[in-house]
Amino acid sequence: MRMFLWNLLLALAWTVSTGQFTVANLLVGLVLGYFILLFAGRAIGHSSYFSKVPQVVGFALFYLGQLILANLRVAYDVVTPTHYMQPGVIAVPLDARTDAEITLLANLITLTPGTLALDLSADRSVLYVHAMYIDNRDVDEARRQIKEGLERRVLELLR
Amino acid sequence: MNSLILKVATRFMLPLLLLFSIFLLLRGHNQPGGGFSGGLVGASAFVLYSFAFGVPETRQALGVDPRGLIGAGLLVAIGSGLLALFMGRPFMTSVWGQLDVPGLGTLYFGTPLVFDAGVYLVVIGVTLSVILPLAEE
Amino acid sequence: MATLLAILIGSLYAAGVYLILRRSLFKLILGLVLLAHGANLLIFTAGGLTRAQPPIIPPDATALPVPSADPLPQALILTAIVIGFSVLAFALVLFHRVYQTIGSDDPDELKVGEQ
Amino acid sequence: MSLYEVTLLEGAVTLGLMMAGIAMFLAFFRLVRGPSLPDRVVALDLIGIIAVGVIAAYDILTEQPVLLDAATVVALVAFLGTVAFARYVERRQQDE
Amino acid sequence: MNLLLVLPLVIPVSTAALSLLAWRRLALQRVLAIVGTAVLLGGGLALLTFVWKNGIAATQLGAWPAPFGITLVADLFSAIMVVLAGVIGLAVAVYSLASMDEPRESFGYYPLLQILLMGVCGAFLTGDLFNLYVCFEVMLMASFVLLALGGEPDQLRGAIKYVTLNLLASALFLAAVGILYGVAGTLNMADLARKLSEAAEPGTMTALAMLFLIAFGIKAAVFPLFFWLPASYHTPPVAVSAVFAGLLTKVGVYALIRVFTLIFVADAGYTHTLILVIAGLTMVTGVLGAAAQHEFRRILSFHIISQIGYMILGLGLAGLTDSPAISTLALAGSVFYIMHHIIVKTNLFLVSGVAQRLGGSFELKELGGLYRAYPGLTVLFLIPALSLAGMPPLSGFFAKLSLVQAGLGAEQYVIVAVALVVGLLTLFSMTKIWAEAFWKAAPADSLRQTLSAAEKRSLLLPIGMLAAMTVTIGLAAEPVFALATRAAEQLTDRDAYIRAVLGEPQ
Amino acid sequence: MAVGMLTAILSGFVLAILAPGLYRIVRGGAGWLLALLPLGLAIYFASHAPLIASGDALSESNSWVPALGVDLSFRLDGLSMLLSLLITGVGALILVYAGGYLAGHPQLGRLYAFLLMFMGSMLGLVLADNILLLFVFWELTSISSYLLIGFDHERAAARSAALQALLVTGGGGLALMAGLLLLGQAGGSLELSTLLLQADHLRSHPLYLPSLVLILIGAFTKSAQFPFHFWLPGAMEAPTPVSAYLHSATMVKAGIYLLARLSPALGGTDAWFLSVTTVGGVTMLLSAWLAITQSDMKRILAYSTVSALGTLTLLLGLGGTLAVQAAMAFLVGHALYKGALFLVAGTLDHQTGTRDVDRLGGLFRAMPITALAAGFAALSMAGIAPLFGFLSKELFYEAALRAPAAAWITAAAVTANILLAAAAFIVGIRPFLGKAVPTPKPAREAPLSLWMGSVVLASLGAVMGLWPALGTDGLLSAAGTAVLGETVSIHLSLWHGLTLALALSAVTLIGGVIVYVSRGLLRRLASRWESLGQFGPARWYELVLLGLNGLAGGQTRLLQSGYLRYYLMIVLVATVGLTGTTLATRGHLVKPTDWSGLHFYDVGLVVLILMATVATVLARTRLAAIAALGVVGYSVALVFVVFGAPDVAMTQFLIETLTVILFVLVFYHLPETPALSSALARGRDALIATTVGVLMTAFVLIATEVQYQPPISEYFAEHSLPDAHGRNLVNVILVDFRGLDTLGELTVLAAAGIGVYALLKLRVGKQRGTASAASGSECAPSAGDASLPIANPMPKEGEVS
Amino acid sequence: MNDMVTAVLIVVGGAFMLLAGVGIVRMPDLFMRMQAATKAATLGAGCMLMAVAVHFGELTVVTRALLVTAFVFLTAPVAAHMIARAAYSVRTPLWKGTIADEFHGHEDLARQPARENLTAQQAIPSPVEGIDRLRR
Ligand code: NA
Ligand code: NA
Repeated sequence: MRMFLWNLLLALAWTVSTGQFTVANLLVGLVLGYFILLFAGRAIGHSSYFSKVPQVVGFALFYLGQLILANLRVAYDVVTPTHYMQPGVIAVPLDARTDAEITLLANLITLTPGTLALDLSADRSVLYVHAMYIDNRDVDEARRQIKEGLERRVLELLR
Repeated sequence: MNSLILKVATRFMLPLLLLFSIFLLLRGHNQPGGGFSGGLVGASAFVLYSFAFGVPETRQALGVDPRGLIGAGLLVAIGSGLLALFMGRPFMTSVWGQLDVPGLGTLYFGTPLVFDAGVYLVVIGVTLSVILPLAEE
Repeated sequence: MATLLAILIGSLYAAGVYLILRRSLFKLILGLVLLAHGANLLIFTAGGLTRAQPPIIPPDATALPVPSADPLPQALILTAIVIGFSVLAFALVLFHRVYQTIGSDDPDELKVGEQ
Repeated sequence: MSLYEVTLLEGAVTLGLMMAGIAMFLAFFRLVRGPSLPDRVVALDLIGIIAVGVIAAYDILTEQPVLLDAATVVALVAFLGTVAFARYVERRQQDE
Repeated sequence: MNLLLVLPLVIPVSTAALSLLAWRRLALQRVLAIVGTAVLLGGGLALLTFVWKNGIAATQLGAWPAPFGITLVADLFSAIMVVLAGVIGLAVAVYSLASMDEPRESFGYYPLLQILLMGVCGAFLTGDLFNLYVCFEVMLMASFVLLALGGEPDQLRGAIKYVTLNLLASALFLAAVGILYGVAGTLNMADLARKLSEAAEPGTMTALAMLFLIAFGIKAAVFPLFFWLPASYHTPPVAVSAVFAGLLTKVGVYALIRVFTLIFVADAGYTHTLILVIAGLTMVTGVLGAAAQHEFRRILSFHIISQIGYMILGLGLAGLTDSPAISTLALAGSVFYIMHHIIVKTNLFLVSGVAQRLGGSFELKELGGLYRAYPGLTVLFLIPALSLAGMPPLSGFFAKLSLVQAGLGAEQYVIVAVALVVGLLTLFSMTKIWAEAFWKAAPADSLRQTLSAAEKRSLLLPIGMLAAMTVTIGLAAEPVFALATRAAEQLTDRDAYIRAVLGEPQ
Repeated sequence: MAVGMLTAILSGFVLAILAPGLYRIVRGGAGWLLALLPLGLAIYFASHAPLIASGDALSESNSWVPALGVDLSFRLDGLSMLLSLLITGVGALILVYAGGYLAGHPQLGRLYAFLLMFMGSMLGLVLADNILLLFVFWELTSISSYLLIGFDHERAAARSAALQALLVTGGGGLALMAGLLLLGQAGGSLELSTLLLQADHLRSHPLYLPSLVLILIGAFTKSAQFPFHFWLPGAMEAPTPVSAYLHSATMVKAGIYLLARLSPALGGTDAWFLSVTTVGGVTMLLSAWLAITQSDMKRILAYSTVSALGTLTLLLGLGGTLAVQAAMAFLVGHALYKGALFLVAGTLDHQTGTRDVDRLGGLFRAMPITALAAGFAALSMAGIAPLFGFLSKELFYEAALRAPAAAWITAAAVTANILLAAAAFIVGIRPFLGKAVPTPKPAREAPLSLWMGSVVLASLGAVMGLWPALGTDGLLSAAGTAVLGETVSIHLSLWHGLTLALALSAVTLIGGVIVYVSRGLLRRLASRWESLGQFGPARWYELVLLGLNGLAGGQTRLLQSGYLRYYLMIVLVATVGLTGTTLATRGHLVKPTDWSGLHFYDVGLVVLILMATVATVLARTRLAAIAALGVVGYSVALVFVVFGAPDVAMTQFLIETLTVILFVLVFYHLPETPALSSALARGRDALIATTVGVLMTAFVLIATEVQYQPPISEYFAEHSLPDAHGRNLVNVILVDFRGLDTLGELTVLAAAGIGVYALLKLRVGKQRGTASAASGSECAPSAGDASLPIANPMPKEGEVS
Repeated sequence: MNDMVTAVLIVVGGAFMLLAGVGIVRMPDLFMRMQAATKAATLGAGCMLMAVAVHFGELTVVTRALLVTAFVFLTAPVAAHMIARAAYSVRTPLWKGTIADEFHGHEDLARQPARENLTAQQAIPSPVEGIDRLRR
């Protein structure tokens, strides 16, 4: 089932990128995708994406907002002579479990200006994050922001 | 290395990159791309994989011996050139077959494309047989 | 235009030559890479420069729009690049092995082999 | 194109390219300056990403969508190179 | 004809590809090596006879008309060189069966040998300057690997110098090609010959010619560009040294002769005088270098250099005389000398290998007693050695004689004197090897191994064959020299070449 | 087509090849058996006597390498006849003698082979009519002489003597070759017979002098004339039969033969007279003196041989009927008695174990036959009637007395002959008279094979002296005719009345006796002058060799220094020097003009590349350099983007990244190394680098300025789509128009792939220098290990490789 | 209109890149340089790719532009993460103004599997290498 989804995705990618939206070309794409998956099958583990499409949209909007805000903040700091940041490395205990959850979370954290996923503890229970703005030196608050903000949304998106 | 994040990302990217590489190979005759860039992209896909998962796993994922790819690629390339010779034309004279696919228009299949495929294979084979042993060092 | 690139090419050659004359195998290789860049740009420039329009016949058209870049030098460079890469790969590993064997980066240590 | 009688688009693209160009030089400065190896790696990575943008902009400037593929490739390889460097940094640290 | 011209490239590269697929099947690789080289030789002979009968042959690859596609051209000179490549390839392949150690065999020795041959033959046959560069690179890359294969310290040391200097040469060559394309807008050598003959800037072209002279000069190991050769040739396994000694530098010589008889002829007074000077210096420095050596293969290596001098001596003379007869004689001398040299020099290296096998070393002081113990080997050494020194009635004598006659004919008395004296010095260092390795009593500690019957077969058979060829070329010098003369006539007749490639001018 | 003489010559070589095998079968009798060939040949030549005697000549010609003017043309006239008979006759005796002298020697078979090979070559030399053919055999005699002198090859002395002889005669040979070719050029033919017909033309030709000088050098070296004489005494390292045959009877006569042969064409000029006569005279006197100061019989004989050769040269220098007659007679006479004496010396050595005349005495009783042979030969050498030596000496004096500057020449002649007479007594008489001296081996008469040769030769000397008419006259006349080119008839007779020559003979004899008696005194005198010896030509030879080795060593240390960067430097300097000067002097330099169409991003890009390049050069750490290099590569790729080369750009980006990755993988565990070169060196290198850069810039400018023809690319634009069904011209070129380039490139890639893999995985063990590689058996252990995974593939290796 | 949007996107993109450039030069320690640089640049590149999409409008171009953007947004954070992680592991100094480092002391914990994995790789060398080690 999941494989088929993949296959379809690849086929689509193929058709759009060749720019010929015809049954024949879609078939070509399917066949190609099939072989690639066959070829790379050993490599690709199982992962679930693209369920809950609406949440994706909602989440995207939220994240975009975050992104712009954070960017402006960093930008301001970069262009103004004085440094306002209060950086630090904080440990964020994770509720996220699956590879996909953790990865997505980490990437989103990293993608947001001001936070940067450093490393994952060996038991995958803690994510170490470098944060640029630990407002009024409150580490727990920063931790909470990440968990309540990004992680919660990511999880409801993926679960 | 052993970074979960990298691993997951790689799992996701490997097929995309392979698709892209074949895409480059096939459209190379009409658009930027071709056997070289295609092969190099394909190879980089596995190089990335080796960074994320280690070399032995990569060899497994690859499934074939890189040097096998080299030899096969060479033979494909030579064969594509020899075909014309058997038909009494000079070596490497392109031989084209065209078929009209409803909706796709006329597709040209010719020895040059086969030749390019040979290039593709050799490039992948060589790049990997250079980088993988080094990554093991 | 060409003049600017001519000077650039000259500088690449100069830098490459300077590096291969250093007493370091590592720099020697860097030099070879720079020389290769110089040679590729040289072919590119000597073949004549055309801005932007690549030698590709647009999907709808049946002829190459003029002016377009000269495809031949590009093909030559592609060949040269790939050849250069394979040579470089080999040279790198060779120097690596030499380093492991004679335990030095100094080409003067290679004298032993000869005299 | 010459610098007078620029259309709005040309002007914008030129401006964008200039800013990107400056950024590239700044990144290069960091690459040369270091001090730490990761600094250089970050700089290289940055140059890669900027190159993607530059190529995109140049696409528009010259009406040459074909160059987009180059951008794609750059995006790919910049990532690859960075990962390689990161790997290098860690392994060297582990060897010591 | 299409077939004949292509075979010398296709056969080796196919063999290489198959050997790669048979990576773990050593026996199969060995068979492939023998068969491949044998077929190559056969193809070469067929090509030679074809060209002898029908004149210069050309095929337009991909059926694209010259000068747009790549043309393969075979005049007698090319054909001769291809045949020689086949001969050496076969001889060395057979020799390798017993002389090459299994680790190297299992790590791609045979496919590399084939790739080397492909590059060499390609260089001899291509009519396209950039393709010549590619063929050079094919040959070089293969030689790099063969040189370093096994990774012994001395090999690696030698390889670095070899690789670096040759890469420099390649870079220069590539640059020269690029510039030439920028100027003349073509890469086909015949087309270049035609277009440059009406060139507006002869002087500039001469400068460009110098760039080629240097690039090819490095490959040909002429003075003062030969350092890579003595630095490396004594380090790899003998079979490798032998095939290098026989073929590599000769490709450079071939390129020099081709380019300076076909393309850069406008300013012969200048260029060919230069070539003549270089020839003299090369002969002298090479032979003096040999005189200073006391190791079998090093002596031989330096002699390669001094003999390269003889080969390009003919080229130089050809450009400096007004008499067509003399210039033909000079070029014929060069061609004849190349034929003689390739066979003899390869053979001497092969002999050195056997000597090392029996005496346990290449160092002359550690060798000895071969004359008393191995009369057969003694003869097999004496023939190529005396031939190399130009002793009649062996091949080397007629090679030297023709060049000397041409030199006197062109009234270049100095270079003739140099050539004769160098000949004596060559004899001197051959007798050094003879006296030390063969006459002198064996040192007490030198270990005496004996050859198994199989080893005897695969080691001595090629040596014997090559020695026989040396004698034959000497005793039957007339037909061979006639061949060389015909080749020289074709070299001097540029229009014939151009016509063969580009067709009749419309 | 006649092949008589060709067959005669080749038969020698054929038998030479068979000889060792034959010896293995027949053993003892081999010498006798082999001697049949020269005997037969002698008869064959003699059979043409009538023809020759009639002043005619026998010629045959077959083509060999006409393209180079080398033809198998032979000519048998009086002179060749005379020498052919000598060569074959003495040859036969020597083969027999050798069988006895070296009986049981393991390499006797090879000795036979070399002797026969020499005989063939020598016959060819004297019969050849084509000068290049003559040269061919000339060189072959040198080689066979080399192999024969070094026969006792495990003795260093023998080896170096052989080398000395080879280098001296070989060097002369090269001069001869040049001289002959010049002569041929002057005369427009390579056939002696033709050349001799145009004497006047040749003598007046501008090439006459150079060719004469070169030819004389050849002749003098071969015939051991001063200052090249020193190799001959050294050659006495050879076994005695060899010395008797090559270095007395035949080979050393080759030079004389050449002089005689060419004298009609080259002789008769002042240049000829002065050079030949002087050299001959000096050689004659000097070596006659040296002869009597020796105590080793072979050395005495050697020096006296040199002296005799000097005499012959002198006579040929004088020219004229009488001199030539004398020369011919002397040539024969000397061959007979000197050959005999050499054989005697060998016999004594063989039977008594010493050749030192001071340790021999009273052997007559023990070895009467040998004694008689020796006596006759010695008396003939001393020129005592009625032996043949007497006749030749008489003729010599006659010629001397009639020569220009007669006084000088006669004086010299007499002095030399006095000394030689003494030498003859020392060698041929003294060992047998007086009371017996104990010798290392108790003396016993030699076997037949050892005395036959000397007896035959000695008695021939007597017979020919007593009855010259028996054939000697005819033979000598024919020879003289051949040399002079006009018919002469020689009538030797013991008595022509009380002539001045007779008186001189008497003087010679008396003088000889006196010198013989006072030889002890003379020798002591000589020993005082010995120090002079180290300024002699032999010393020059050593110095030349030393100088050569020094020069060779120095040059090699200088050029082939082993320093890679000096190699690179020399190559680069040569490049810039050669190309730059040519461009500057002959080409036209383009001024940088074309700044048109610049865009800010072009400039920015170029500046970035330049900065990155500088950063690469100056980087302190490896990784900084690598990163900077990456920037260079990326921005170069951007240049390709800017100028419409997306394919190149893409490939460049990919390759660049892989390159960076390679660098990283290779260098990540290599420690940093300090900069080693001095500031001065850096400055020098920077200079070289700059010049190279300037040169390249100049070339690019030229390439962009000059454009003879429109590039061939239009063709691709036209045919790509219709004929190659491709829109991307670059790709179409790569896979179709110029597919072979790509194929070649693939093989390069393949080779590189194998290479890297092998370099990383294969390490053959290192035994004793580079030896291991050459022999599988030697590196068997490592072979076993390294190839283990291949020999029997293991799963692990399956993945690894 | 179309051009307008394109222009804006390009300029914004350029601005982001410039920001990144300044950031990487100005920020006091590596981590903050990354914070300032990579992300801004990624956004900038994204904008410019969008500009391409808007400008050309053709589906093939648009889709490819989108794909590239997606690709960049996927890879950039991973790359950043890799560098940061590596940098921290080699103890790249933090800015003096850094107020907390909860990772300090836990790196080994995080790194452990890597170690194992590494040694595991070295434990099974190819036979050939095995010999080499013996020989060295
Ligand atoms: Na962030
Ligand atoms: Na290159």
